[in-house]
Amino acid sequence: MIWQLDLLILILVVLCGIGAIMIRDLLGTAILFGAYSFMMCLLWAIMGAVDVAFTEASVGAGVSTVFFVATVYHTTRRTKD
Amino acid sequence: MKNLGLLIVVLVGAVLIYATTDFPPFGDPESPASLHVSPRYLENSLEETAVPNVVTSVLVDYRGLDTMFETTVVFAAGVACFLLLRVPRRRTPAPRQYRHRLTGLTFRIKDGGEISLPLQEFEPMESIWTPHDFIIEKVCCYLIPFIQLFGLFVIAHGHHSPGGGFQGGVILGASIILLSLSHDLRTALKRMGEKTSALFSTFGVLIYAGTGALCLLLGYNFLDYQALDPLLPGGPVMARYHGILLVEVGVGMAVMGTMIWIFRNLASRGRHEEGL
Amino acid sequence: MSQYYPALLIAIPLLAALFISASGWLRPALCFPLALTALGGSLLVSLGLLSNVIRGIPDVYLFGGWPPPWGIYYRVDHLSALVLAVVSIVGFVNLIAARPAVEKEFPEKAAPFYTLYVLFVTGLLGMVITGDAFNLYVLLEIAAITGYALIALGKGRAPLSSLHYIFMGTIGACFYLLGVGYLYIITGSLNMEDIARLLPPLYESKVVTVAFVILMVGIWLKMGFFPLHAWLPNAYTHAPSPVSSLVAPLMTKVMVYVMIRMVLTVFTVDYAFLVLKLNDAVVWLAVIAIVAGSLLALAEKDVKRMLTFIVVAEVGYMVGGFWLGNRAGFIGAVLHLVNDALMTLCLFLAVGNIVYAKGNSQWDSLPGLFRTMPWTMGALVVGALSIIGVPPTCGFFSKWYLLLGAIQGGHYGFLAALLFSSLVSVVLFFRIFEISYFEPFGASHGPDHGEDGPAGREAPLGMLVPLWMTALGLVLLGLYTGEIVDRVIRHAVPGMML
Amino acid sequence: MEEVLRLVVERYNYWIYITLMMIGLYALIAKNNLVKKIVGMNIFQTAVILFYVSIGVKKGATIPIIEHNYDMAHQAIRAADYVNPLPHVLMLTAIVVSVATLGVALAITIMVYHRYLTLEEDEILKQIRES
Repeated sequence: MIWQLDLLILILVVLCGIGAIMIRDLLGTAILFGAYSFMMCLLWAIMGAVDVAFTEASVGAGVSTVFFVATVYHTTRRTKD
Repeated sequence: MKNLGLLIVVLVGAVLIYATTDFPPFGDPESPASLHVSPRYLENSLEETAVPNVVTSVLVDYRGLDTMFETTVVFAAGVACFLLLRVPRRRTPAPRQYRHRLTGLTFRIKDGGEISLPLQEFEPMESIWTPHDFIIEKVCCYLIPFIQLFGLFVIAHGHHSPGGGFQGGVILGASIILLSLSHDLRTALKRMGEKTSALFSTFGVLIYAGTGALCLLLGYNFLDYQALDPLLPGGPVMARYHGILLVEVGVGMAVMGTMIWIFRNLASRGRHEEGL
Repeated sequence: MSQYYPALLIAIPLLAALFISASGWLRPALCFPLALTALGGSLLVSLGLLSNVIRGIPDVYLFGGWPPPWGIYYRVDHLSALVLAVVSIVGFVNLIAARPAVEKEFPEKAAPFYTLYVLFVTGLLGMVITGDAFNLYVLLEIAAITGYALIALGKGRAPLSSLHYIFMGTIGACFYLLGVGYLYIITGSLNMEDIARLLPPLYESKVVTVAFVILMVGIWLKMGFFPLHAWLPNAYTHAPSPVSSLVAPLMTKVMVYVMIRMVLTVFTVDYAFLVLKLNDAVVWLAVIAIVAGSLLALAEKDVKRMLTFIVVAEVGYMVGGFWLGNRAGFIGAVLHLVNDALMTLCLFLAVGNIVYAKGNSQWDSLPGLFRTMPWTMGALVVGALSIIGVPPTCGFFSKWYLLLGAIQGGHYGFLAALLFSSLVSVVLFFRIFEISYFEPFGASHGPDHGEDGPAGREAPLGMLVPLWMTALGLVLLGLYTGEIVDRVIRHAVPGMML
Repeated sequence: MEEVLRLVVERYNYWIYITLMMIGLYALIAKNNLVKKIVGMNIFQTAVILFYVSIGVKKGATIPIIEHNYDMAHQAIRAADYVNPLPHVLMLTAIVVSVATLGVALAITIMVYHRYLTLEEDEILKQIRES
């Protein structure tokens, strides 16, 4: 485990998380959430949890994001906060 | 609301930070979590189940009950989305629009009407129609079989490498979802109908729970795959190995069916006609 | 045979749920009979478990054949056998009553409805019987997800209420999971009894304290304990009536059971009552819950919504009774858990009948009900008397034990809250009876509503029979209180409280 | 000062999980948009998962797949050489539960949107009050 890489990804995770809830466009939220999940998956792969990382990559970054996009497609992109 | 939220958040954070000071240091091999229960899994997994990937053997064998209910949770979510969103099929289909591929003329077909010209020359148009991108369509056409092959590999090879029923099932499901994203929902529905995906998800869980019940019928405890010894070759340890494989296939089927099912209901708002 | 009971208890409804789902696609007429058979089967099994426990046969079931700290095991003792019986009885009786309403409100979705219904009961049964802290989380999520979906099926505001329930329920479940994680990091085990064995040397650790607090907050969120109850009234009011009569009696009671189980088995009574000394504070919280629940109920003009606030107050009874920390309080809390499940079921079933006949349960639709729906209103009276605590019904006895506990524990605030809440219940229910008995029918309706219009008929027999079974059950339970306390609950009282 | 710094550095994974949890909880309570709340809910859940995965880490250990030969022959296994697999197992379950919850929550969101034609909670509540 290279701690510099670990720290960088940890910071990116937090930034993606904050971005996902701050951005004023729901499609952007969905995409940033996908990025957040992917960073999380990298983090877990670094920590040796390969199975968890694999699941998160396919479930969190893959299917969840598609679900979000499908929902936004059928509702609206508008958000006030 | 914002201030209240901030207050609660800070309170929770403070409580958690307070506890963190008493945690064992991060990554300590001597922490209680690494010494009490888990060493047995690592040391005996190979002898007892013949599965080198300890996560798989713990997931499906030692703590198999958790995984059975986890698959049930996924199944329940699929049924829930169906229950909430699915709109019953209308008796008389709504008017549809077709575009003639060669001339670009648009026809509006009223309920129940038919087109007399050969159907290959037309493509259905949707109210929220987006032009299809040729490159994406073709690339996905070639990509999808390989994705599915990889999904099957992940399910079958979960004993020796990262992966297993869940991951493989999600990948298989994602391949069909990709088909409906790159083409349209109708094309994907033609390949795999709604009833198929629903039955896939039901029978997947049924394989898991049925394996457990089979062990019960053979006189062992629920989910004790050793009971499958008389039915499978290779002795009691390999019976566990094969039992795990059987269950992983069930999980894969259930997860694949459910992911497709949920996606369709979300993407078409339960109408299964047009959508993402 | 009897050694397989714990496995059968879970396996029968789970397999049946899958068959119901499949038959929805292949042969829809089979759905209801399958669901009935499944819940009937698990009812028989849970009664068998109860009788085993009374006869002193221990029931431990190892799943996958692995010994406890490594595998998952189910354990039945007096407390869990009693709650199992209650859960399966309520699930079964309510299923019979649900059929007419399902056929009227969403006939084409019967199959997924029954699938989720049976899965919900499976989840609750598993939560009661499991001996593994993480397995409890998974089962909790099964019950929660099916519950969210069933509640969202209602009309009007239901989806929004269900969404709020999802947010609150997920926070609760995650807090529970985090608490289990804190216990895991400090002990390295997930098995409840194993954790209890490893904890005593660690009582001083901040991690254990915080784990306890987080677990309790998570469980309280799920059960709707007063300051955390905000999701409960809306979710239960807007749900379709067969769902609210399923979720309202069961979810909160099972969460109370989980709280008791966590304190008794995982943290042990010594830690909760002697080391942390939180009991006084929690009882005061319960006092606030009871008073606030009763007062909020007074402000409502809809029978169903009023009942949901009564549920909030009743949760306060049980939490307070348990945290009094003495024998009478404990017996009162457990007895009230059993009684309240049946009382709430009776009241919600009666309201379900009114909604079935009238379309809603606002006060405007009450006048003349004693004339048009005498059987329903009769059962409502029995349920109301039980909630108030009138002697032949069971509500009296559990309240008696709770009062006794309050006096023994010297906690007069709790005593006052109990009496106040009974008084408020009298006001609440007699107001309803007054309107529905004395106000002439049709006063608030137009003249075109004749007396024998479609809106003024008694509910169908399929809904009346389960309702009256429950109402008679309330009286029987009251008559046999002594038996239940002697044979079951007395054995569940932890040694310290004697 | 050095003591505090050591505490911070030694457990930095735990600090990040608390931060993420606070972000998620804040979004869940204070945000007005329903989809944002659902995103917050997911961040909250992943934070708990991060915490569990952090429990399993052992310094100097490798992934929990036992090294073995083709015929399953292997050296004596030392548990300290492999990362603790139990938290991973639990978290696989938790991830799947979270995606199931997400599916149901999004389905209900679509229902809410088509009833009120907005995803903003205050606008929905205003519509309910007016009707």
